[in-house]
Amino acid sequence: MITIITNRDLEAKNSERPDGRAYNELRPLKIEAGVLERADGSAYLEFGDNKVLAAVYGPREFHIRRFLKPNMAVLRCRYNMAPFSVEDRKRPGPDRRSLEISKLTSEALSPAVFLEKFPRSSIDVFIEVLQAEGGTRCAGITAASVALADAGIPMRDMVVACAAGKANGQVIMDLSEWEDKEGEADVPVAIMPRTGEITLLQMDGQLTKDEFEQALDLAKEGCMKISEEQKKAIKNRYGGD
Amino acid sequence: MITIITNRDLEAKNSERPDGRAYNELRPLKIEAGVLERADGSAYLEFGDNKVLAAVYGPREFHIRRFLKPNMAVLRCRYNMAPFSVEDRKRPGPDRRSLEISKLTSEALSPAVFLEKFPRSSIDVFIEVLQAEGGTRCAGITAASVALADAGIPMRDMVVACAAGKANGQVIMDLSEWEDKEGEADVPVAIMPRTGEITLLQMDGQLTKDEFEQALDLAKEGCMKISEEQKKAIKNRYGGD
Amino acid sequence: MITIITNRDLEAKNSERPDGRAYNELRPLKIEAGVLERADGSAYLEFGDNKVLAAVYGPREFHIRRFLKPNMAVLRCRYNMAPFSVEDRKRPGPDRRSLEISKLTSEALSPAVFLEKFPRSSIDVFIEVLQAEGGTRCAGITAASVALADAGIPMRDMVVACAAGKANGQVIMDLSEWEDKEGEADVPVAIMPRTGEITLLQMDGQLTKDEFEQALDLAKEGCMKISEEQKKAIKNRYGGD
Amino acid sequence: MQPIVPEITRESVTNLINEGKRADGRKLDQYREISLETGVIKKAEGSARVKIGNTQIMIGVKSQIGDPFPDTPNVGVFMTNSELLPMAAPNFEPGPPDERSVELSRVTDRGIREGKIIDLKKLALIPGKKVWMIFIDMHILDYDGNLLDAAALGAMAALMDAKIPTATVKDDEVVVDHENMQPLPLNEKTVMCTLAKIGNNLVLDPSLEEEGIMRARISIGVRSDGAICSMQKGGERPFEKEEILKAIDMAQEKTKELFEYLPKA
Amino acid sequence: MQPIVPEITRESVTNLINEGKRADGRKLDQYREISLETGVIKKAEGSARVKIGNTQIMIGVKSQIGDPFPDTPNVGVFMTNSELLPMAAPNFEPGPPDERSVELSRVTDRGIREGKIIDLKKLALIPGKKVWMIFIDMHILDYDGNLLDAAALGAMAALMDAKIPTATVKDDEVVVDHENMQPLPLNEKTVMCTLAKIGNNLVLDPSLEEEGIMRARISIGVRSDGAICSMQKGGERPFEKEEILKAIDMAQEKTKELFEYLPKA
Amino acid sequence: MQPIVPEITRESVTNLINEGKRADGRKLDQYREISLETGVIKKAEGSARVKIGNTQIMIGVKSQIGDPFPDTPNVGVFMTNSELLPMAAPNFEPGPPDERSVELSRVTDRGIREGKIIDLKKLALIPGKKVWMIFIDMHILDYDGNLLDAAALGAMAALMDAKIPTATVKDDEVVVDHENMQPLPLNEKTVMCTLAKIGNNLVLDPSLEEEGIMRARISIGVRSDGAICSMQKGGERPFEKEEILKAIDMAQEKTKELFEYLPKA
Repeated sequence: MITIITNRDLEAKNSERPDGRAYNELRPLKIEAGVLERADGSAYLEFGDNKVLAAVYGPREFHIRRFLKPNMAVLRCRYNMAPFSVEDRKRPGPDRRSLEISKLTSEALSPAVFLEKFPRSSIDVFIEVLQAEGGTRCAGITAASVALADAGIPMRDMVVACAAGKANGQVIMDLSEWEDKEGEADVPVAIMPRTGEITLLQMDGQLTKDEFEQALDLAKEGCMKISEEQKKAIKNRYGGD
Repeated sequence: MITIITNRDLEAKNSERPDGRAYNELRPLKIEAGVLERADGSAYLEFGDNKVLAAVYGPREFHIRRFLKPNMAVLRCRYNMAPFSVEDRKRPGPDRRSLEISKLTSEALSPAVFLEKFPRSSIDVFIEVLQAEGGTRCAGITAASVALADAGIPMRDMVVACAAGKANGQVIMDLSEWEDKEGEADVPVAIMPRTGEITLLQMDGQLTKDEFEQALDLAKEGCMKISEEQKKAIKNRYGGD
Repeated sequence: MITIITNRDLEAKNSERPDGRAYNELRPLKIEAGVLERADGSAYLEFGDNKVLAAVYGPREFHIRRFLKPNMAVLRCRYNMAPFSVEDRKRPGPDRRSLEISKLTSEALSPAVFLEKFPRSSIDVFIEVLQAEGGTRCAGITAASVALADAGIPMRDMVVACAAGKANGQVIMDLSEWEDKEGEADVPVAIMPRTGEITLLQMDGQLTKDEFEQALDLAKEGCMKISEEQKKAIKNRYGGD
Repeated sequence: MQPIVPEITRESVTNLINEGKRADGRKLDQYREISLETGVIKKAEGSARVKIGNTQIMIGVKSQIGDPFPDTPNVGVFMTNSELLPMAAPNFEPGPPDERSVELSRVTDRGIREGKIIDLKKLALIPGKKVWMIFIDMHILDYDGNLLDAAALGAMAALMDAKIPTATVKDDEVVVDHENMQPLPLNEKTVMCTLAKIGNNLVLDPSLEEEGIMRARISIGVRSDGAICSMQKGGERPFEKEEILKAIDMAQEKTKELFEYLPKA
Repeated sequence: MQPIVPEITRESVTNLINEGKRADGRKLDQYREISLETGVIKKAEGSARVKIGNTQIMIGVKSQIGDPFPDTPNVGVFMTNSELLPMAAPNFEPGPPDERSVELSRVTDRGIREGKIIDLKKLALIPGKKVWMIFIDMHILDYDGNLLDAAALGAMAALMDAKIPTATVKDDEVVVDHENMQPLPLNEKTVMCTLAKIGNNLVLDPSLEEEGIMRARISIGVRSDGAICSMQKGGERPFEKEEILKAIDMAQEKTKELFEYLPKA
Repeated sequence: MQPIVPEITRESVTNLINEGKRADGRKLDQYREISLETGVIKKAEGSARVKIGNTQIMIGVKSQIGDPFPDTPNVGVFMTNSELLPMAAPNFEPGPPDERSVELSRVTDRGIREGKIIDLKKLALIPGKKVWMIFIDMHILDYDGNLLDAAALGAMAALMDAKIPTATVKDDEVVVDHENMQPLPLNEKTVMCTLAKIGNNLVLDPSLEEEGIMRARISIGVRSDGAICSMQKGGERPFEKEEILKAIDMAQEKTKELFEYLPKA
């Protein structure tokens, strides 16, 4: 049920990254689908030292009348960090960062889901970061897609996310926590891998347009690799080849 | 309307309790029913230096649709301490302790009330601790029962509560604040006196099974004494013999 | 669209007020109606260094069933201070002071509005203090009346507010921030100018009955002057003479 | 918020008042029965239980040492809080103070603060660093109208009842001596008198039913030296100036009765 | 709160239990499969993932240096928190802890606190000024009944797993050495055993379905020396004394099994 | 959240845009009228009132001395807050910031923070103990679309307008001299440019109506040296890579216009 990627051998070693990775090398990745009993769908993901759990409930009746949509389902997300997931204990409950990521995650996943099939319903996605080591919003989106698939929610594609950025003057794939904090720029990206369309895009730091384009390409390359692991996780859960 | 128990003469003086009570001696107790105008039922209780007021509203229409029960009433409790009831001023509003006691109080009272007679309704019990001196949850339950009776709520029995515990190596009835804090264990108990059935039971500290059983018996013995005072308070309010 | 009052020449100079005003002299005043696009009505007011914005929405459907009135509209007010409006940054969100002023503002405006014409509706008044320099509750009421008129809400009269008080032993009109803080008493007043009826009245400090009556008269005199400027603001917005 | 009063009750109560009578037999300028007990909560530094008719409030005063407000570094801190307990009326909800409760606290607070009742300077310990903080907490137990007068009377009584520890400063450290308790430094006394406008009459101390039909109310805080120290209009209808002046006369007269209930200094 | 169980299920489950059998094939006094892993969260000072059947909790222990509580200046601070995550059950809502979550935290906390499991005196650094604060955070991931036993077991395991930095005091300054981590000072171990009353039987470790129909539940915390250190009745029906005594016997017997899952000290 | 736009409006607006035209007569790459005033709030250290079309934001900068964050002890603190006031749109509710307001604050904050606009090191006073805290509060007065660009422009202007007291450190005490005010230490300038995708076109500075029908939006923060310093996609439909690159070109071109509105340094 567990898959490990170490694509360290895929590329030449021209790296000066602190953890020894090549510029276009992902951290080790494991994805497992169907890890919770109660949720309609779930997935557990380890990505480097990130440990993320995603669960899906729905489509189900949406009881907050003010927010329901008469012609489609509302995809709601709650991204949350466990108090013990970070160096200094985080106070429980939502903060501004998690509210923003929840909104972006919802927007990143919505384009792939056939929401119009479920009017007046909600599809609820819960993401719990159990351990954080840089890139948790991307890890959360990637895990949530697998959980949506595990829940049998009809989708156009399985959204996948990966960051790229710049650190030590080099444009690199999949920033670690250290590279995120100390680096020059961070570009989290989510795509629908079939079409390459972008459903999440943020940037902070300082980049030229060319550097940004390189980072975007690297992020999409990372997404494509991770996408394979998402599919394997679903296959491992449900069989088929 | 006011009754005082000092059962100091009922037992031999073998005590080393700081307030001079025997191991199975209650603090002085007063209960008065029907002390508030607006509430459907109310009771005021002094137990040692505890001063507790309980009020009941209902059965009344329950307007929180999500929580109502189609086949019975919901008995809701709110246990609250006045800011001036304790040594260091308490911030107003519920805290974790009062939330837990509110839940336990509701569970302690519910078995005695014919909730099934009032579908889709709520019966609301409000307990205000005006002065706290050890044993307020038991005092609150005892007062609330009298308030329920005063409100004319049909009941199988009048629940009554009393703690026992261990301090200075001795198993004792009705711990004072000092004995609760400095002692080895605390066992709050509520019973329905007609059957002796237990509707509240907690324990913390360290006890052997034998000590626990002694404490449970002492608590029930205390309950039976207090129960007489509850009945007198109702009689004083409504006459009868 | 902007009007300035400096009635410095209207009275003899017998003043010892720090800003040089006569005892019955208002601070410079500007009122402009219709300053916001989205709101149904709005007004901007500068009064000395006070800068206040008021906006009105409604009458509109009132979706909080518990508070709606079957035979009339509910006039709701929210008085709020911007974090940057005062010397020391104010934490965003309501505090006890703003809750009280919101209630009083609603009570000050309600007598003038034909609420009975709009059953089951709300009329929502929002007051934002952008800069505070003493007398913001009166400035807010004055601006809100203009915003209500701008929204086309039918009214018996246009409520207007002005404070008077006592500082340096003298009863004076329209206290500045300094006079409010350092002075002996503050008497904010709102009236319906056609009848002179009082819809807001507060006092704090220490006054004899005679001093209070002088202050009340001065406040009403200030109200009458400000009322003229309210009318001009509406005329400037809608023409007519 | 107020219980809705049927139109027929409104009319009959108003008619009665127009004739100078009230439903409970009182005169227009008469308080209901008042009772005031102090020293009822031993764990509080000061306390009072006040009843006006069936309206009942328990008030506790607590003290603690804390930091002064940055803009008033050399005076003690004083805070007034009230809770409209859900036990006090069928329509009071648990939760953070609503606007009625906030108004009650703030009007009571202003009467004491603006009347200079407490000598806050004497509550400073280390200027700019440590001062006494005095908390008045008002627990509304039973609500049968006219909370403002009951709160003001009870709060004043609880302050007069209060004894706080003696605190001395040695080497920038505060030494608190619980063995030697002393009264709060009070300059003056204040109480409050509320009149409701029903029809075109002013009636003193409105009952719950009268509050339900009143057009407006005016509450006037008076010091024992006769000075007016706070005033608050409430309600959704206006007053005329003459009514306010008449109310002040009645308040200055009637507060004399209220001062009689306070402990003798 | 509990899922509503159809009457027919209630009857069939009760009948089965009356015959000494359970829907999932367990004996009345048998736990579901238990798994316990420690050291799963590197960023936490201690951690454990516990499963009892499908109920799953992730627990992290964090330490930080802070101020002691004023009334206990010379001992460390210890806090237990739990979150019933909305992912764990379809009817769990996001938001501040509700009464179930508060009860879960507090019962777990009392077992550890009143059982004197942690030597809190050793967590004082500068008496009255600086102490270690130990946080136990319990993240409920999957809710399939009997949270109390899972929480108590997992919290105990996470405490045993925890390593905190060595802190020394020099010239009234605390020096924290992250290079030298050391275990928490623990005196004892405790776990908890919950029995549900269904019909007139006591069944161990109620499943979600059994919780839905149980009349009451009793949870008993036991130390490894056999002492009872906490107890909590739940549910809306009463117990008889004999049932409680029987439950204590079962708990003292069954907690021996639970202690086997804990890391060997 | 967005007002629902009738299908027929959606079609007509989209068709118009497909022809390179907009409902309000603008070109696809044209801003609405912009106005920017600074120094409008004397009580704030810096302030700006910005309008883009009818969208209007009042921004204030306040400074105070406080403690640094533990993980960045040697730099000043900088916080951005926004309130979507209920006066600004019929569907804005009072209450704590919702996710739109949080996104607005955070995107504005990141542009300034990640663009290294403020020299935060110069805002440290006593390393590890006392630093300047700079608050940017954005009060949304009127909402007619494209808050992000207005907020970024206004925040930058308010920072450039700000004068804070001179603070010096003597014997570990901070001395604040309000007589000598000085500008905030700024390294650079940044503004933001937002493009909406409607049909298959990118349109600059979407109006409220256009926001109601847009498929997605991309906001790009650009420094005056041309570097991209922040980016945020919004909306529930995807972008293609080419669209993003085209948007960057447009942003780098159009932000030059926006910089013209800022005060000259």
